[in-house]
Amino acid sequence: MRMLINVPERVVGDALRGMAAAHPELAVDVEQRIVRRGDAPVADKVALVSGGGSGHEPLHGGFVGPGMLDAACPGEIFTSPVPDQMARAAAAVDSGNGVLFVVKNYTGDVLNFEMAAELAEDEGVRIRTVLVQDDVAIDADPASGRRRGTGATLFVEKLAGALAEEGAALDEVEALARRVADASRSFGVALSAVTTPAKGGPMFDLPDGELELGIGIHGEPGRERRPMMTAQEIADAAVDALLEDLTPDGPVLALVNGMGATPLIELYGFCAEVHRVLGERGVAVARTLVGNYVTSLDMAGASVTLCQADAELLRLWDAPVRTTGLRWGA
Amino acid sequence: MRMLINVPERVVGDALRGMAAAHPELAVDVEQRIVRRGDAPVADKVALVSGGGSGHEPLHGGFVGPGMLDAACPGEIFTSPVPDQMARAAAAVDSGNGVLFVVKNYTGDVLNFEMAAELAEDEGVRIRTVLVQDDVAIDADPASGRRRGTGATLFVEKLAGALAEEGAALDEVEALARRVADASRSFGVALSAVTTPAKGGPMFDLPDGELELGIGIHGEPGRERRPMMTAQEIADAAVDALLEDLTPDGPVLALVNGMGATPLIELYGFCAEVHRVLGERGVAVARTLVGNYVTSLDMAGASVTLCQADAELLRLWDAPVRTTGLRWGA
Amino acid sequence: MTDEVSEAPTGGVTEVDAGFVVRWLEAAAVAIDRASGELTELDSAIGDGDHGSNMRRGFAAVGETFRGEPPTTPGAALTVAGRRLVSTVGGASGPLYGTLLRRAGKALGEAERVSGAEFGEALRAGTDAVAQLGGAVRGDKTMLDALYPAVEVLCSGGAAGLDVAAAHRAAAEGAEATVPLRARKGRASYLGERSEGHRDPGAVSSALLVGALALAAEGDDDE
Amino acid sequence: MTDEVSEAPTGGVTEVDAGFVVRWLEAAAVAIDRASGELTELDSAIGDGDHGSNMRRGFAAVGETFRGEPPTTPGAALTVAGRRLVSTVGGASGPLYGTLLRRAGKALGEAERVSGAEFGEALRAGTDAVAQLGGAVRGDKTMLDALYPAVEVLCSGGAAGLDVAAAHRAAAEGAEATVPLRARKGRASYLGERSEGHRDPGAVSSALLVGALALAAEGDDDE
Ligand SMILES: Nc1ncnc2c1ncn2[C@@H]1O[C@H](COP(=O)(O)OP(=O)(O)O)[C@@H](O)[C@H]1O
Ligand SMILES: Nc1ncnc2c1ncn2[C@@H]1O[C@H](COP(=O)(O)OP(=O)(O)O)[C@@H](O)[C@H]1O
Ligand SMILES: [Mg+2]
Ligand SMILES: [Mg+2]
Ligand SMILES: [Mg+2]
Ligand SMILES: [Mg+2]
Repeated sequence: MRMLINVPERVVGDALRGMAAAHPELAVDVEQRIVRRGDAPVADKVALVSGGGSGHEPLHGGFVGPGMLDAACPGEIFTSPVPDQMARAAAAVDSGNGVLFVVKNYTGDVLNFEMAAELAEDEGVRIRTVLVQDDVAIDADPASGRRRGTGATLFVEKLAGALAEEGAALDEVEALARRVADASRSFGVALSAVTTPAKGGPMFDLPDGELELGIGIHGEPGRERRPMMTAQEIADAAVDALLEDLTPDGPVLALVNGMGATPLIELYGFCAEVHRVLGERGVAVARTLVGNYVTSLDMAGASVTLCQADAELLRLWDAPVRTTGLRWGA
Repeated sequence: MRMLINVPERVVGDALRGMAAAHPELAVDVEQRIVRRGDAPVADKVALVSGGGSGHEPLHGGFVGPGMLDAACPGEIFTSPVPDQMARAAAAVDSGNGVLFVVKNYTGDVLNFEMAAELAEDEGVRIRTVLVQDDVAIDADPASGRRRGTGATLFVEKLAGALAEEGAALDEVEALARRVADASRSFGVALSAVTTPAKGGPMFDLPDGELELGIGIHGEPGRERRPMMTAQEIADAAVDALLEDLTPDGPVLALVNGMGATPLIELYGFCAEVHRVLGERGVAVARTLVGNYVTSLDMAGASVTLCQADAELLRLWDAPVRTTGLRWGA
Repeated sequence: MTDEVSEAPTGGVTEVDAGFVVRWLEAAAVAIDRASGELTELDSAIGDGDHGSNMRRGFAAVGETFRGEPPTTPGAALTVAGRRLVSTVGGASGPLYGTLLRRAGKALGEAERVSGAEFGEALRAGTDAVAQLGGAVRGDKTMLDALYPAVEVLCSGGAAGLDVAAAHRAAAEGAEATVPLRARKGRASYLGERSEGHRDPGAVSSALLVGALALAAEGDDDE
Repeated sequence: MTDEVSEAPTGGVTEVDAGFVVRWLEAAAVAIDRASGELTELDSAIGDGDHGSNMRRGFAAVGETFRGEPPTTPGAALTVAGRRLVSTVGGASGPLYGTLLRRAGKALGEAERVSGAEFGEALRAGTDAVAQLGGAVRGDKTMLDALYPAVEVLCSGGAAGLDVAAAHRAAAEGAEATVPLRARKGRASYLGERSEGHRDPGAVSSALLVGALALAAEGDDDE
């Protein structure tokens, strides 16, 4: 097991201690596993809370701060957090203007956040929930409700976070978040399998010279195994899968995302190919983010997320954000 | 070979195309392999130029922008760039106030930058050079001149870059850079070997359950192989190695750096242990940066860099920086 | 092996008290702890490799809760255990197993002792609640494929009491029968046809849970 | 195998013109291209795994330059080749090999033909320049350990001309002799005692370079 850890059971707690040590601007509750803005609750602001299994860092804890999330609840590795934790986080950041839960569409996340919403509402916190379900590898029918939430989570958190920071009301923030989720699609490939601390070895056997197309962010195998492809071929496959059910009639936001172990130099090369094929398909790119943002521990591979943009979304994208994982203008 | 690339020979060029596509604020000369600030030369500003072999991203191209480097010259993977390239970069960003070369101490980098300095000076560009040689794994004697340049490069580029941005003269920027280099020490460990595109397989055989202590950033084996250690033990070993020849009499800047393939959640856990042992040794930490900044392609592992700080260095650290790899306040 | 059916006493369990439920879930905790590597292995093949540690963490917490504050009614024991699962497991299995036990506990009300039949019905209500919460049906390759066969056995004993050994057999067979199925719920469903050929981890842990009833019944005999 | 010594003609090379240098470096390019995997392998063991591609890139560029603008004097051929190596190789080997050739070219001046002895002395001057630039001496486990034995042979032929076969043998033996050494310069020195037991990649490429002299001399016979 090639891991820089103490013991598997303590990985999440140890990481939270590290975040607390490194980032005094955050309020990190190691015991309760809540990362929140040091200045939360922020008066008159709708709060955004997200969370999910750990192992996707910087998502979500790295996206806590002005202009993005008010709090994040990390679960165990690849395991949704528990309702009490999210309800407590919601209560801790609610200024009275309500809380938006940003939930990735997995049975566990959905069920736990639902229970959390009930608990929080029992305590008088107004809760709205937006589901992120952007992974086109799952199901031809986007309305099936079965699609996984992956890279688009970053867009939802950034854009809705920016709107909340401007002082918009809960209805508006919720509607914007839903609009962004609806306008986003992702597709990912894995070049190696994940090793989780609990398992101590690779989750599945992916021989050198093969790759998995249509992977998620939890180390599960993809939809299809293929002989190794070039960056060019992968970009073609990914973008074409995306454009099969997103038909942008204007510029897009693009996230060229690493799954964790793919070097940045490769991501940039891949980014060049993604831009090339988008150009060939007549899609203009308004903003591009390249890096490891929505990861799967030590998986090698990448995903592409596109979000159909408009003037409002571009304004919100460019708005200041100050988190440990994403920062500009502040 | 688990790589998201087209062909090994094109990795660097493809990545530059990707940078050009993703970052319109940069002027990327793909042909000449120069990444520079879009607004360079900046009037009345000393310019900073760095470069080195590729494979350490975001170093150096990701550190180009206001408050840090004016230009970066990427070489082939793990291969120093060539003199013409650096001389051309220097000429392209020189406002007449001179250029500081930030050079990591490797035979190749030193020789090529020396030749570049001659070429640039022939063209009338004033050049100063600062050598970064922070790796305590090499040689007990810091004055040997044999120590490798690793993580401290980030501190030198950020802090000297901030001073240059304030309008300081070449002498001052050079002196500050040297001071930072002198005040910094690094130590790294590898949990897996690097795979380079040229070699197509791991550079050396590191069995599961063993690690290398005292590694550099070019995939070379370390000084010592050991059975796997916990994050706690590694932090103890690393910090003790650093404090053997850095005796801070005040707070330090700390960089807890991933070598490329180590997940952020592990880096934060490691960061917690680094803070713990620094606390035990009576060293206060003024600022901590955690992430993959000075990397070695897909190597798993981490390094720790400490820089003895003072009020001036803290001010320069906190000054705005706007690069794709490091950004705040702008 | 988790699908080995232990030779439980053939006499049915006719009465269930708080002690029985505590013994049951403590036996389950032991069985799950022992099988957690296997559960994780199964979940690695078609899920995300955390089912073993999820279940172990949850049932260890249930045991602690029982030791801290021993429940006095079977309903309370189930409810407390279900709550504890919800608040410690996370993932899909936390809310689902939590709901199974909470709903069963609710069905038993505040009685200090209930009949085997009532207990069986309560577990059926719990299983229905799981189906409703997760939106799954039998054949979707989930824990329901082990739970339903078991509760059918448990509910068919009448006055003869709970035939826990037969219930375990039914659950184990149900878990085994998930092998050829294509998953339609949960993470395994992302694999499409590649989910075929593997046992569902949740069905296997459910079979363990049902198997633990037999151990609790044995303990009953000892008293 | 790069350390196999080819059976070159025994007659010494008594005169060197631009064509000889071009043939030499083109033969070197072929040999290096063929051995580039092995050079990278050697550099992976005690360096950073790029020596093969560095050398291949550089010598391919030299060949291109020659084809674009054939040099007319041996001095110009060496100088142009050295410049090209500097501007295309990078790393330690770029400036070092570049200096070897540039300095040798400078020593030959503008003569259209030089004697074998003059050529040998020029290569010695180039080797000395490498030593000075890199601050290394023989025994530091670098390219110098192959270059110095070779130039000694080349400079000892006098009027009999360059004994290129003997020079190649000396270079190959010198490269082989780096195995037990502990590196004191370049990347391999970072390994300390772990650098022992490996051939130095630069010494091996230097032996290839010297070996190519024999091929150039063969070509000479053909004329
Ligand atoms: N919708 C559902 N209905 C019933 N059971 C489900 C459902 N989704 C998942 N499960 C069960 O949960 C098990 C997985 O649990 P676990 O691995 O702990 O959670 P997660 O899938 O969140 O990682 C599956 O094997 C399956 O039996
Ligand atoms: N200071 C030096 N003097 C002479 N030769 C050197 C020196 N440093 C390195 N070398 C030679 O260069 C070779 C490595 O070249 P190469 O791998 O291309 O460059 P780099 O070490 O920069 O990756 C070594 O094997 C050695 O022979
Ligand atoms: Mg899970
Ligand atoms: Mg190199
Ligand atoms: Mg799971
Ligand atoms: Mg090398």
